[in-house]
Amino acid sequence: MAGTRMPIAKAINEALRGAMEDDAKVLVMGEDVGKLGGVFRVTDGLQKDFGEDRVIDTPLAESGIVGTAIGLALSGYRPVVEIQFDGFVFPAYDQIVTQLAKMHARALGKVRVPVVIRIPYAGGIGAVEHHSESPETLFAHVAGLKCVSPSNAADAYWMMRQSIECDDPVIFFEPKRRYWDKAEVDTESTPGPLHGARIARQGSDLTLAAYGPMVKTCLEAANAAEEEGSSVEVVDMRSMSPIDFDTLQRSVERTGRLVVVHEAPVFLGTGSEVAARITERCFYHLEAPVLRVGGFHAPYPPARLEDEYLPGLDRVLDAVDRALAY
Amino acid sequence: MAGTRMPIAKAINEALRGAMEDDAKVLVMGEDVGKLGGVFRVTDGLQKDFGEDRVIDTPLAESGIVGTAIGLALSGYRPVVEIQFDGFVFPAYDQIVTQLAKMHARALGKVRVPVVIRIPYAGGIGAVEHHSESPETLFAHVAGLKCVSPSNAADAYWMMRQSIECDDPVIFFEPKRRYWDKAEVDTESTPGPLHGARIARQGSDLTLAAYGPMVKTCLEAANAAEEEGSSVEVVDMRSMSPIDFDTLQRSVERTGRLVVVHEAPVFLGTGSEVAARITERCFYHLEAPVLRVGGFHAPYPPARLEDEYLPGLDRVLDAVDRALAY
Amino acid sequence: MTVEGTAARSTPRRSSGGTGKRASAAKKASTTKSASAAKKKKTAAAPTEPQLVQLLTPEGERVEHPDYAIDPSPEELRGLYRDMVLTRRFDGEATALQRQGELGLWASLLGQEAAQIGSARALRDDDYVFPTYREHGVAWCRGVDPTNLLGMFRGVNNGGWDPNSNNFHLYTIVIGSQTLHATGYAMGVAKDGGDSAVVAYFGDGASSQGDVAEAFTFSAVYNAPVVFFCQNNQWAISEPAERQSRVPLYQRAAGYGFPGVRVDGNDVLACLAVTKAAVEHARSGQGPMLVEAFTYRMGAHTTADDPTRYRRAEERESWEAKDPIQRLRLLLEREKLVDQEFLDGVEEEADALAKRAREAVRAMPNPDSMAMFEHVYADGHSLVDEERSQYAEYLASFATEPESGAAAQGGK
Amino acid sequence: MTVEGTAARSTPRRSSGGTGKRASAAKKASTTKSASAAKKKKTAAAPTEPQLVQLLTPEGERVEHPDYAIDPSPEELRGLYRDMVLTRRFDGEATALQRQGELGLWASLLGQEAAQIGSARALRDDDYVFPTYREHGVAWCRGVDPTNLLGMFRGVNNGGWDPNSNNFHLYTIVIGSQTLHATGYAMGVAKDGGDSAVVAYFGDGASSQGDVAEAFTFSAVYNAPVVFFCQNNQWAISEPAERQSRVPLYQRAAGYGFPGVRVDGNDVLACLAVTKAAVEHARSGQGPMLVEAFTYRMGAHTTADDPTRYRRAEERESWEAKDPIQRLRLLLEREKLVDQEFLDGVEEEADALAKRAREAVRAMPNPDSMAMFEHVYADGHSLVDEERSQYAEYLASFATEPESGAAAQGGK
Ligand SMILES: Cc1ncc(C[n+]2csc(CCOP(=O)(O)OP(=O)(O)O)c2C)c(N)n1
Ligand SMILES: Cc1ncc(C[n+]2csc(CCOP(=O)(O)OP(=O)(O)O)c2C)c(N)n1
Ligand SMILES: [Mg+2]
Ligand SMILES: [Mg+2]
Repeated sequence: MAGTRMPIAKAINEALRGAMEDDAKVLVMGEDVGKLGGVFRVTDGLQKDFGEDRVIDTPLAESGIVGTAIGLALSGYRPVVEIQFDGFVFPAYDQIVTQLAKMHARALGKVRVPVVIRIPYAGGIGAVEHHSESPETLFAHVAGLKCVSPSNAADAYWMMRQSIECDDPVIFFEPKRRYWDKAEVDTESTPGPLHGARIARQGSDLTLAAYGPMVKTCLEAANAAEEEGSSVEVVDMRSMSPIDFDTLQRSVERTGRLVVVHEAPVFLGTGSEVAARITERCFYHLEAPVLRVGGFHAPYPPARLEDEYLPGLDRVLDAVDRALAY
Repeated sequence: MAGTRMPIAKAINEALRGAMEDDAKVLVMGEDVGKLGGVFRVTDGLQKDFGEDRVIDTPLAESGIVGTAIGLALSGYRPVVEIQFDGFVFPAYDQIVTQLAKMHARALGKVRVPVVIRIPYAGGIGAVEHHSESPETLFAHVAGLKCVSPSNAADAYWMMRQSIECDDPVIFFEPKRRYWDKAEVDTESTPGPLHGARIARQGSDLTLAAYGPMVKTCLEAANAAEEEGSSVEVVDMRSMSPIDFDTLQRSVERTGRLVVVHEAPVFLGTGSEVAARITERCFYHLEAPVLRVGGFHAPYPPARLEDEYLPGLDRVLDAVDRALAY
Repeated sequence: MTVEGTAARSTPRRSSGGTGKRASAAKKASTTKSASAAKKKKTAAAPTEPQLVQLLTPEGERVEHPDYAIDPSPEELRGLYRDMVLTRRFDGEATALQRQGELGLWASLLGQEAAQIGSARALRDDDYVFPTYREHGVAWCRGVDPTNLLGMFRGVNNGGWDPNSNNFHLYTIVIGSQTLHATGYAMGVAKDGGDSAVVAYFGDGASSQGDVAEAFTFSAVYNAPVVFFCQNNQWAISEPAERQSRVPLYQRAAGYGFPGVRVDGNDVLACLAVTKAAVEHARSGQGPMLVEAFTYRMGAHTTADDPTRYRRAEERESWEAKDPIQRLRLLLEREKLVDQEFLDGVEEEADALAKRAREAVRAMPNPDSMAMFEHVYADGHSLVDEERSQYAEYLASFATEPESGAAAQGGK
Repeated sequence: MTVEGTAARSTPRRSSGGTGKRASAAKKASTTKSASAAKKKKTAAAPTEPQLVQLLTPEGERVEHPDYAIDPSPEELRGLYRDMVLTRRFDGEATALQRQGELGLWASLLGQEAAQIGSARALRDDDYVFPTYREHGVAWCRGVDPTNLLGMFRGVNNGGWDPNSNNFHLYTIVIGSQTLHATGYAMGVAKDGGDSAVVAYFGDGASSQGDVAEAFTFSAVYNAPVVFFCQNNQWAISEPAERQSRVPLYQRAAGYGFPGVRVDGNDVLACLAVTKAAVEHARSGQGPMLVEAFTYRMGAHTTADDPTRYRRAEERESWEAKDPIQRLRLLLEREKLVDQEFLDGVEEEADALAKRAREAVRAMPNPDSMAMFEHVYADGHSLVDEERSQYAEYLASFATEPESGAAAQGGK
């Protein structure tokens, strides 16, 4: 398997398969994850190979899915739960926030609830309402949860393996519009830490920070900026809780400028926390305020408007220009 | 009624009563709001005076409460919903986020859903788990909702009246530990705008920004600082969505320093957005990074630890000192 | 009854209050159905289901049911036929439009025409309907311009009609949510003293959502005039109805204290009769009722779905013999209630409707960029104002900037 | 059976797999209860409720029930008596401790001793219990040190015991949530091939929560070995059970495809017998079952509540005649199964337990400041680490700073 080129969706599929092979306690559950293999086919073939007892089609009830996953975790299992689309996680929100996130602390460490919640998230696929949202703030703000999002197939594979191995609940945000982006995945290599950021591209004039689907956009923006003579560093944050502020700080100490990009609304988005904390850490290094590019304070718009709503190359470059102009 | 001294709980009660008298479409609903008058007695006497048809004890199901309130609003009513405690709003979160917040936009403005959701929130009353939380980020991040929190009885009265009159859904955060704090309430006066911040105390060296229960703490801190020779301005933000950044900006342009205080966890708390935006707006005015004082990234602790967890005078002053030391 | 749904409405849609018909106290609700019925078999033919109310057999023969008598006029029967044919044609055209790239997605109602037309034709104008996302036939009966349904599937809006013009709420995608809205709306109707009813549509899959259970609880406790109309089309995307319940769904009502009944969902007359009874139940102050229309999703879940991955072709084929349109046509022909002219007329109307849908879709403009900032709030919000003007400025910068700088080389 | 709950346990608590007893397919579940039962009257005396299983009358007389035979030994009967008396005494002491300011709050089980002791004594050690926040009697039977229950009410922790030591999960405050955890746990037990059962406790108010309905759905669909034990104590804080349902709650089960039964919740023998049957039902692969224990909350909702605002004193008084302890004592005395020495011994034990509780509470230390950063994550989290060390530094600054500066004049 080492060094195979595959898309993100397949990498996650391989990670699930590998985890299920290595540990009989790993379960996959959700709506349509069985015969159908999930609406994005991320769980394709797993039920065939591991049976209905380990790849479980559930009733159509997200609170029930997460609530029973918690019970399964308490009984020794490691459920990996699929929420079909970002906008459908909210019926499960109570179970996630009041139970899953707190149970380990409530029990003073006596129980563990290693549940992974997979959420295909964010936009760009021209879908109807509720199918394109980026709700990561609503989970990252909650203590007890960990939130990650891979930007490429190799990370998708390893971060899923690590999330399943993690004894804490992990909300695993899958950048659905990048599901088919391919990259080399080496399943024998030794991965970096799950919550460490990665310098995706080096640069000296400004740092672009992003995660999940926006990493690609930022890399493209960095290339475009280069043609104009600006050297832009791109940090793939990979984790929204915890955030690897050390890597961001080191980068900003070198570049002096930071723009954070995500699809989620700017107001109280991940970028607000990055801006606040990096400004505190790098007050004397920053030559411009930390700028943010993201969604607007409006419901995700109908598909024909999503290109306007989503941060694209132009909007990222506009912010880069503004930051460089300080 | 003009110019009566009353506690916050009573002021809200009076506001509900006044709104129900003025508009037969205003309803009060929730768990135990009827005969009992709510666990904090905020709805005391309303059922007796307005009947069971307008002050409605509901089944114990928060999603049902908010979901039916939406239906009632669609049929022309203006329901004011009580969530018994902050930690119990999450079963209703799906209805709030996917339906209540978006319905007006979804219908291109053709319907309105004027629902007020009252949430007694935040800590300081020595309660058991789930009874002391500050989840405002989880609502303020969501477009379509408005979020406010009064710090005193006069605001409590008027902000409730204005929230009920507002055609948008309003999440009304009531600072439960201040329920018994008294102030003059003039029910004949003309209130300022619902979402405008208020300079609660003038000062020139540093701005403290807070809302709800922390305003009092900040005023005390400002007094303490004065004794040490620092002139601290206190801004009562009053609204967390939208935030009155103009008032904050003007204050910071004068003082050059800002500390934001709230009970909610700092990470992605309201302070992160204030820090990010004010830094952007006042980049050349700030003599120190915007500092934040708030809850930790941990579940709200058991009651015997809440004084450690909550921002108190000492922690606020510590941040003031640190900001002044820049 | 069969006037094309696009006809303008001039009368107010809310029933007037004070009819006194609605008893204030809940009458004792009961169901005669035993909870110990045999476990439902997915592919069981409708006639072998003992509790299934049927008035028209797949062979087009009228049968009687003691509780649900109905005697539709020839005019009404022809109207039902026309409704179903036009709805099916419109639906087929929408599927085609999706294939041609004019729509991003389409959720077909193929096979569920009888359930939708039968139930919707049982309603008065002042009743109110809360649909899911597949109720194109109901929308038709409510008088919603069918082309308006296409907007959200094309991606130009999230619901393109005024819910109050036809007492037909917007499509709701989050499964089950609308059952609570319907219950609340019905509570409002009751408070107003009106005697109109509210109908909440939902699916077999939706029956598992906590919201639906809470809607049952609230409606029973408040005795709200709401009819829960469940189209059990046997599938929730790839999951058969057995994944949601091990007993027939209509039985759930009894445990909440109101009647539930299962009707042949491919029998338009039975759906009409049973829904009429349920709506009457609601109007007369007896509170909620659950109708389970036992039907079948003949097509894919949506155009994005591939049912060959999870169900056998034979299953679908077996349901073709129970086609809702075919059986009504057999009746009409046997009883000589239609002639070729009528049938041709309906076909022509269907062609015209399809053409109109096609043209309307192609003419649908993309919304203006700035539209995304509209209607976020009814009373305004300073952050939206700020972002709107910043974005307008940003857009304007492209217009004024010459062919240089970052903007020029961008392009999403 | 009546060994004080604090006895150490040495055996593993999970049943071993592979007993083969659990059938893999769901057996057809059924209930013989008609869903058309008359609307429940809140104050109806237990004996007039037709479906109520009763084995011991309020007068202390044994009665037979065809489906729920039980023949407890004198030893067992004495044990049940002792359990109830000790539980009530402990509960009363906790209420007193709250009044004295030692606890912040207490949720009394007064009146519900039979429901809790009867049901809990039907369980094996390897069964697993998911309680609400009022199951002090169940905790007692599971062997949880009663003083451990006091921690969360004193505010020193959110649950002071190891759930896996006694197969008794932490108290759950968010109403209804635990029913899904129980269902999931039971799914796990079934997957392991074990034959232990899981019991989810919840209240009449909780029955309205969507989570409970979803637990019914999941447990039925997966045929999970879980018993839903609803203590219908007639009140959810100030709301009578009619605000939650217009028909008896046990009837809800049938609509989800499993049996429901109502038992006299003040009759410890009936609760024991019915729960035994329900647990056996689960063990033998027949899936979930709902038991509604019809009982009464004799006290306030919690010490923070004032029931005089919403219910008449007579209601409570009428229930005093049905006291669960009294009726068992009448039986024991009539049948001469106890002598004064035994009764005195139990009283002495009760005194000792109360004393121990009092002393334990007073000795409970406040947690260390830094404890709030512990156990947020099992595998660590850099933000928690950062905040922990910043806070430690902040605290240290008080120690090193002399009597000057901001810190000195503070004081929360
Ligand atoms: C809360 C929620 N979860 C998941 C989905 C994704 N989803 C859309 S339709 C569907 C199946 C619905 O089945 P059913 O209720 O039977 O209605 P049908 O599509 O058969 O008409 C699912 C799972 C959703 N829309 N909402
Ligand atoms: C989700 C949620 N909503 C509200 C509450 C507040 N609350 C605590 S107990 C209670 C009533 C519970 O009634 P019931 O289920 O009958 O249990 P009982 O207290 O009678 O044992 C309420 C409303 C809560 N704990 N959780
Ligand atoms: Mg279906
Ligand atoms: Mg109760």
